[in-house]
Amino acid sequence: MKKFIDNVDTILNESLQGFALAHSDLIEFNAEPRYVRRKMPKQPGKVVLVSGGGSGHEPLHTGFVGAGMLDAACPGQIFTSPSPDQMLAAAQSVQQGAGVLFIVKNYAGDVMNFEIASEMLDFPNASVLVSDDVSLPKSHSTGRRGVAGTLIIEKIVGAAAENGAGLAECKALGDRINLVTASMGIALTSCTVPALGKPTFAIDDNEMEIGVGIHGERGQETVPLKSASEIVERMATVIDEDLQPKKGQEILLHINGFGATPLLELYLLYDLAATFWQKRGLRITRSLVGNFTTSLDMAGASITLTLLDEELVRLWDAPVHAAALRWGC
Amino acid sequence: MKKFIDNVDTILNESLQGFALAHSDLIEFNAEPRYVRRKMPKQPGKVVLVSGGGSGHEPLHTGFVGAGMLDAACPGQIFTSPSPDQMLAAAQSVQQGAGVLFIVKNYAGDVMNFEIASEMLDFPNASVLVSDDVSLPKSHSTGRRGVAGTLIIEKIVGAAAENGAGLAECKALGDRINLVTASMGIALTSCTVPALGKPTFAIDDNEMEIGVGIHGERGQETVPLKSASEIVERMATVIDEDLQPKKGQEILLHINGFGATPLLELYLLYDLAATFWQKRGLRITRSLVGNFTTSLDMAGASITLTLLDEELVRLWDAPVHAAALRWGC
Amino acid sequence: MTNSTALLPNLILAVAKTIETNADDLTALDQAIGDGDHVTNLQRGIQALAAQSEALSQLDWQAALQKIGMAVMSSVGGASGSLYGTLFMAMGKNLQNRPLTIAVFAEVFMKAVEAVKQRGKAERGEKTMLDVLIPVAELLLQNADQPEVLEQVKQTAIAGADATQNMLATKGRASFLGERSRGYIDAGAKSSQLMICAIVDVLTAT
Amino acid sequence: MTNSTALLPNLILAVAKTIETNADDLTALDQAIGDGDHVTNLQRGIQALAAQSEALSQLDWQAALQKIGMAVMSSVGGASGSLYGTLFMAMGKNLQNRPLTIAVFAEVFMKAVEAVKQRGKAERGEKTMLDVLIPVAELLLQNADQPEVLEQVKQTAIAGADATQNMLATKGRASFLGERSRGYIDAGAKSSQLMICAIVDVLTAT
Ligand SMILES: Nc1ncnc2c1ncn2[C@@H]1O[C@H](COP(=O)(O)OP(=O)(O)O)[C@@H](O)[C@H]1O
Ligand SMILES: Nc1ncnc2c1ncn2[C@@H]1O[C@H](COP(=O)(O)OP(=O)(O)O)[C@@H](O)[C@H]1O
Ligand SMILES: [Mg+2]
Ligand SMILES: [Mg+2]
Ligand SMILES: [Mg+2]
Ligand SMILES: [Mg+2]
Repeated sequence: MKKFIDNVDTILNESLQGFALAHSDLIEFNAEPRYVRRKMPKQPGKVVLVSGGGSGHEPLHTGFVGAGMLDAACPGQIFTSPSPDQMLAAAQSVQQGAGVLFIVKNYAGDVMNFEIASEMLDFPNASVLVSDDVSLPKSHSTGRRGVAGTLIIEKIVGAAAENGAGLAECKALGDRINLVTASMGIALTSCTVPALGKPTFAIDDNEMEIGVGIHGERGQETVPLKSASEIVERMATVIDEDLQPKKGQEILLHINGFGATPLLELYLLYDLAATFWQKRGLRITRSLVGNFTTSLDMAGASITLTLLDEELVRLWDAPVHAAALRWGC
Repeated sequence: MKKFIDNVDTILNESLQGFALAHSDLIEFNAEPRYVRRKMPKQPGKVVLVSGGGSGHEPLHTGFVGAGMLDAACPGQIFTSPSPDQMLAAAQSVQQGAGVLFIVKNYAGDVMNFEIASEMLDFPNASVLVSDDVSLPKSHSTGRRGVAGTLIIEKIVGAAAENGAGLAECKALGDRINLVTASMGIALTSCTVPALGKPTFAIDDNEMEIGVGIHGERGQETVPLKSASEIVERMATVIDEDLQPKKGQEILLHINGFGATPLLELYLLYDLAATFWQKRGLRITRSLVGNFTTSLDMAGASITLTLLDEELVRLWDAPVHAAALRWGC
Repeated sequence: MTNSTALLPNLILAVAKTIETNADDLTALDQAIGDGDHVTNLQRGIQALAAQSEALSQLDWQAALQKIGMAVMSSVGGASGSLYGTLFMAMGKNLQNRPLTIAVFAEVFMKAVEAVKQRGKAERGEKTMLDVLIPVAELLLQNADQPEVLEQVKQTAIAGADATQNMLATKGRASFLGERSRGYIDAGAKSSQLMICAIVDVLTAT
Repeated sequence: MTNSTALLPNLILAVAKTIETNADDLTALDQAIGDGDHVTNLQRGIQALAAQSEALSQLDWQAALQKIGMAVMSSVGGASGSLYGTLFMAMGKNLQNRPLTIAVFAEVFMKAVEAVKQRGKAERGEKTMLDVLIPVAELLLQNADQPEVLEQVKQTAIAGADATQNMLATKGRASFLGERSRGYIDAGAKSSQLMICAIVDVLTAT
């Protein structure tokens, strides 16, 4: 395992310490129980957003804590859901009397731990369950996974909460974005979880995994490595069939790298995906390209599409000031 | 070679096309000769900044074209210096009558091609030669290489030019920052240049290359893989001995990933480096952590230190709006 | 079985040992159709319990079980943390200060397994730890009065874990793999089986 | 040697062929102590020239050399693009409309090599293309009147390239490797040698 690392047992907290130090103007890190929160609290009477999940997807979620986005994030161990005590402590430490909205990626561990926290919480709270991974059928037994679409929900609902939207309104908005957001991912290599020290799965030099999540797991299928055009065609078709956007529809196109894929390739994927949807008459109104929802050091990428309307564009454009996303201020 | 790619001969322009589309609010891409320039030109009478170099270091330099930073960037082929006609066309297209400052990383190819462009240019121009790589002795026969410190010079001089500083002033400022900036890099793996299709060098699982540049080349020495603490200690010591900062000195600490190293590890390196210099009584005034000056898909990282003063801090904090760096607007 | 909580340090040690011994196999299972963290998750929990095992042995069963549940819940994380945490907390809650006879344990354990089913929205046959927990709970309930029940518990647990091998996963991470999830024993089912067997061994040895 | 520019298509073809044939070896050299792009750099230039080789053969030598220089300069990039570009542009410039005899060529080539030295701030012995270009230029200047000079050019070029193997690089990318740069022939020296030999072969065959 080739990593910059001192100790697999402590790397998470050491890294978060570094994160907190590098962004001490923005956030604060609480080590026990583990959460990161905004340094400048939200105004009283506003809904707060708390997310969290396994670590290893950086900058998700800690990089999105800040004005206009998340109020707190609970990092679990690498690829392991955080525990309810983290969520409780985080929610209690940032809440401003108007309730807390949990943004939860749809994985058994995340769902159950956030549920337990929600049941234990003694003030109003609600959850948005993110399930944008269309590599799985809508009818999947556990529902679809939450992947790179999560940050889009966090950004837009974060803006609404900052503007004073109530808890029910924030939840409804999050659920609505989830319905019009679809993602699909491809892995070219496995990643290596530090605690294990070797790649999670074996894959040949001429193969790729299609339909992967963000935990370094195998995808729906192992297929021969294809050209970028063929890959994008296949991924975009699945997304397009799921969302069935109409001609003239405005969209947000997000190309997300899994960690080890250079920007050079991500922008190539963007070019191909943009062309795919432009040919179908869609209007690419907003774009985001980069490593935002990663799987440690995995080579691979996902495509995410969100169907926009005027409200979503306005909230997307609203100022955000987090470690990994900043504009308008 | 596992990459998202259609054709090694055309990936560069296809990727730039995607870049231009994704950031069409900010920049414009000219394919022949190849350069990227600000969409909103600078005000007449202001000095413009043009940089460039081999591609494969994304977001450097194209990601730094925008208000408050570069006016244009000339991407060469991957790891290959651009040619004088690109530089000439870029300079001519953005110049506002007050001259152009070339920011040139110190490599034979870059230096000679920029020199030729400079000689052919029919309006005032000057160059800042970046040579921050302290893995080489100051006395090195070609001078030291320019690496991750380049973006710091581009950001700070970009702010000065935006504020109306003249050509000589901009050049002097760039040269001054170069003198107080030192970087050192370590590679854990080689990268793979698309046109070659295989790793540039072979390296064992228990080895690392110390003192590497940013072109996927071997470093000064191949040494056994060490713990993150030992690695940072070694790199930081070389930087510290070169700059010899005094107690109480304000610094900018920049941890730069080479492409395939996760943020989790980069923030760990940040934590260790910050501790190293805090123990020596320095004050970490500004920080930047992420993949900014990459070597395609190389796993590795560099540490860069810049000694700050009031003027540098003010210019660093000035608004910047580029694809890969944005604050204050 | 009116064992006292003085057994707890030994039980925790036995559980730690069996997870340690089978760590590579368990990890391989969670890597094959999950994300490979199951052992490290469990070990965080075991460490947390080991650190307070003396303290636990001073408590009554109800308090001890609830404490164990909370420790597991907050240290393990992941799917198994919430589920094993729920199991122990529900056992403590349902004990209601009764002495821990086999009959009481059987009733309490069944209720706790019901809580796990609810928490995970899962049933038997979905390729999870429930494929071990449910048959063991049913066996205990039906045979609490028979002397050889503990030996049967082990066989039932092993059969339950083995049965997951050919199942299609419809809950947990492995469900994402669809048909590709077949052919491997579920990691959580295996860890449940290992821990149950280790506990039975301590109980029958004393 | 008062060859006309009608030779150019053949010369370009011969150069293309030798680079193609030796591509893997050349790339290996630039990978060993450089960045591995030397062949692809050269091939971009060769392609640019091939595309205009007919047009070039309509020009006089001065115009043709300058055009070649400009094409190389703008298509190759890297260190070698500026240096080979400079070489050809300087040859064109120094020809000053004279007919291209061997003696004139020798003088013009030496001046062009001087221009390369200036552009690269390099001398002989620094493990670069100059370790081929300089001895060849000197040989030509000294022996322009001898019939067997072209054969000697080949031997000198090969000796020059080979000599770089044990040199310490003090210019170009290889210089960053310090002592590690020894043991490999310099890629630019090798490509210079290959191109010179290919050109000589065409000239002696006609
Ligand atoms: N909904 C569920 N109901 C019951 N058990 C489940 C459920 N989801 C997952 N599990 C169990 O949890 C185990 C995985 O635990 P672990 O690896 O620690 O967590 P994670 O899946 O979050 O990485 C699975 O092997 C399975 O036995
Ligand atoms: N300063 C210099 N003077 C002369 N030749 C040089 C100089 N720097 C580099 N070279 C030559 O250029 C060659 C490398 O060319 P190339 O690989 O195309 O460019 P780059 O080094 O920019 O990748 C070297 O092998 C060497 O012969
Ligand atoms: Mg997990
Ligand atoms: Mg090069
Ligand atoms: Mg797991
Ligand atoms: Mg080269």
